[in-house]
Amino acid sequence: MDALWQDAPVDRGAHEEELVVDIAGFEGPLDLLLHLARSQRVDLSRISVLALAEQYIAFIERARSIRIELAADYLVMAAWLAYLKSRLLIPQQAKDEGPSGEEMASALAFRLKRLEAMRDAATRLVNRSRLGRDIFARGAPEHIVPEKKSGYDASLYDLLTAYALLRQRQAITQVTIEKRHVWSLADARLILARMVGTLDDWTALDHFLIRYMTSPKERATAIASSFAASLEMVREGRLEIRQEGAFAPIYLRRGPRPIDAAMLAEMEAARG
Amino acid sequence: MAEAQRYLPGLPEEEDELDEIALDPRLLEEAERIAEALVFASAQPVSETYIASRLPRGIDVGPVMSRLKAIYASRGVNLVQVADHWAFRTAADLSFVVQTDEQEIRKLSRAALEVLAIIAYHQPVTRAEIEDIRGVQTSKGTLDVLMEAGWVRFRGRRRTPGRPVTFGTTRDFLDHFGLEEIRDLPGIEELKGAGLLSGRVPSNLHIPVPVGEDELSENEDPITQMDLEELGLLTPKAEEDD
Amino acid sequence: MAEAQRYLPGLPEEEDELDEIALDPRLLEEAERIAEALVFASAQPVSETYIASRLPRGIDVGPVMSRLKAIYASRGVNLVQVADHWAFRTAADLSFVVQTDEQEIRKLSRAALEVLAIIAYHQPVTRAEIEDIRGVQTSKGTLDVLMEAGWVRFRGRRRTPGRPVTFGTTRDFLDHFGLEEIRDLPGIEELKGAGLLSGRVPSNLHIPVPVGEDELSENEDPITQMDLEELGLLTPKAEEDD
Repeated sequence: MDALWQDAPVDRGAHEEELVVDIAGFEGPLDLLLHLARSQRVDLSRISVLALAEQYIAFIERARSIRIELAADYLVMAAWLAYLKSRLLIPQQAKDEGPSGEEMASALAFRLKRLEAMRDAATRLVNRSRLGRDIFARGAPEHIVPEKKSGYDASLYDLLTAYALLRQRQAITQVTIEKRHVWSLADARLILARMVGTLDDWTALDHFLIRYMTSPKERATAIASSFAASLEMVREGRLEIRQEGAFAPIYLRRGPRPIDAAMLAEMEAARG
Repeated sequence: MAEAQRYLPGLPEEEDELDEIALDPRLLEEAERIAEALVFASAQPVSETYIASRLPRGIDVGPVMSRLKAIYASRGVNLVQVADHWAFRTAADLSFVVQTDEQEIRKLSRAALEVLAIIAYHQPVTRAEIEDIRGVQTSKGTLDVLMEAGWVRFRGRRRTPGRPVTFGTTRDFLDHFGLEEIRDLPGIEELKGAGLLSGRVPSNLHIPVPVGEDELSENEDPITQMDLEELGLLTPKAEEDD
Repeated sequence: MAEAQRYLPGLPEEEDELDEIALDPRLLEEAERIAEALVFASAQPVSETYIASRLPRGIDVGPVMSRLKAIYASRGVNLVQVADHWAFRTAADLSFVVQTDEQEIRKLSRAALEVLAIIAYHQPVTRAEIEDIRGVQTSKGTLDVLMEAGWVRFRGRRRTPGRPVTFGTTRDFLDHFGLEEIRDLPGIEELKGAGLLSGRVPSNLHIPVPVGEDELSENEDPITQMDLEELGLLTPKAEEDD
């Protein structure tokens, strides 16, 4: 039991120096992945996703080994990549209808390309000749063009701001309790739904889940919530669970009434 | 340019080269002067509809604006189109001489700029889609800043379950970045061609997006230590997976 | 006029008519463009000395300004000299076009914005309900302003004791704020997501989904002519609330 929770032996010294990248400098796991992909120095459409997944996982492992606090989303991505890696390495079984490792890899490559394209677009946009900096309007306008019929002006933004402030002002008297660092059942359910949604085969998902998604502080709540959520999902037929014996690994797979994309979207929307 | 010169005041006009409808050249000249005065006098872009409403009867606003645009194309002040509006702006190549130290331009954070680009290229776009592209949650205040700057607006709602609100850019955005229309965004055609704008990753290839803050939703209670102990009995035994 | 034509871009220049000093015509053209842009972008008339300081070396500011003045003399906008300063002004004969015969555009007060937002989200809503939400009395003037703007209208009467009048928004309201339908107003999640509401919203804060504008709800009666007359007479006590 305890073995699982033991952190990988801390190998300080040599490795610590290598980790020069400041995790806080990244805007999320995709940003980090893009950075790592660029270090492969090839066109994004020709990157090795397997190598990328390994690099990312190694990066996360090192960050953890020197006890850098990692935000949950970095760990979610690590779990997903570990799963992707296993799909890429193990030949696909004939009856397996889920997306192949290659399909998952190309989806990831697409996302990296798209993010990079948007980054470039942002740069090109901001470097255009801009009004008020490079291009100027009439400095001494002589009239205001009456665009509006009403004689009054207000933007939707003004309106919404006024409303939000008003409603918030009223609510200010409410007591708020300090936020606790917990995985809610809804969080756990959503994470499970995302990860199991596409699995046709038995997978010991708790490995990925526990290994990558939790910081030591969060482990108790993560286990409690995800286990409770998984039981609930089994009851609903969303999931199937198999365990060979007491303390054996727990295998999960898609249930007879799996969570489809629409339901997932709904859950995400509800989660905000 | 030839088109422009023809109606330039003070130049002799060749009668035989006029449009089929024999428009009084004086009337056309007058229309040009009016349009010019209207747009020149305003700092904000002026709608073509409004200009049209001020022109002499029987004059088509489109050709008038095209001629004016051509006349001013080579000058220090250009007539530019912003969506269906018109404005006079200093020529971009004169930026070095018109610039002063006082001009203050809003500095956007990298994240805000990225969100702005995504909204511009993908509009109408929902917040979930923005987050899907960036792979991170949009921090509070990012959209806020863009809306306050007047570059981004709520457009409407997507006709899908949940009817999520969509975002788009404004005319001020076009004006600020010197764009006539959204299709003028740099590289937008290539991006479209490469499938990077419309291409949504198939939903079954979903890559996790962060869950976000660890807040409890309204209908939940925090898990207590006691719950944990209770659940701890059920904790699956796990093995190292590598 | 002949003077002006000579330097108009795109027109052939006759070499032999140039000034004694054989200045590069491209340089002269550039000087004109710079002077033009400077005067255009300035909030105040620009001094000739300042313009001179910005022109390419060796160019005399006087002739440049005279030529520009001649070019613009017949146009809708004129370049005028005020003492030793230069400014663009709408041609005197066109002042009727530019004159703002239209009423001045006023900004809505904070109170009016709040009332408008409440009506938009909570319609059909009575005045008492508006006051309940705002926690202050609403002056008659505030509602009048919104009615005058054409954004708010009497919808009907609530079928409750006293039959209070209900308010709702108009088609013009939707047009002005760029909404297709009233349900397009962002909800609580979207306000939060856009950073307009802080994340720490109490769980009991409820933002209604606004209902369609045309049909009366079950507990509303239509407004009759008589009601309207009555309403006109009934001037509620007015107290400014801001």
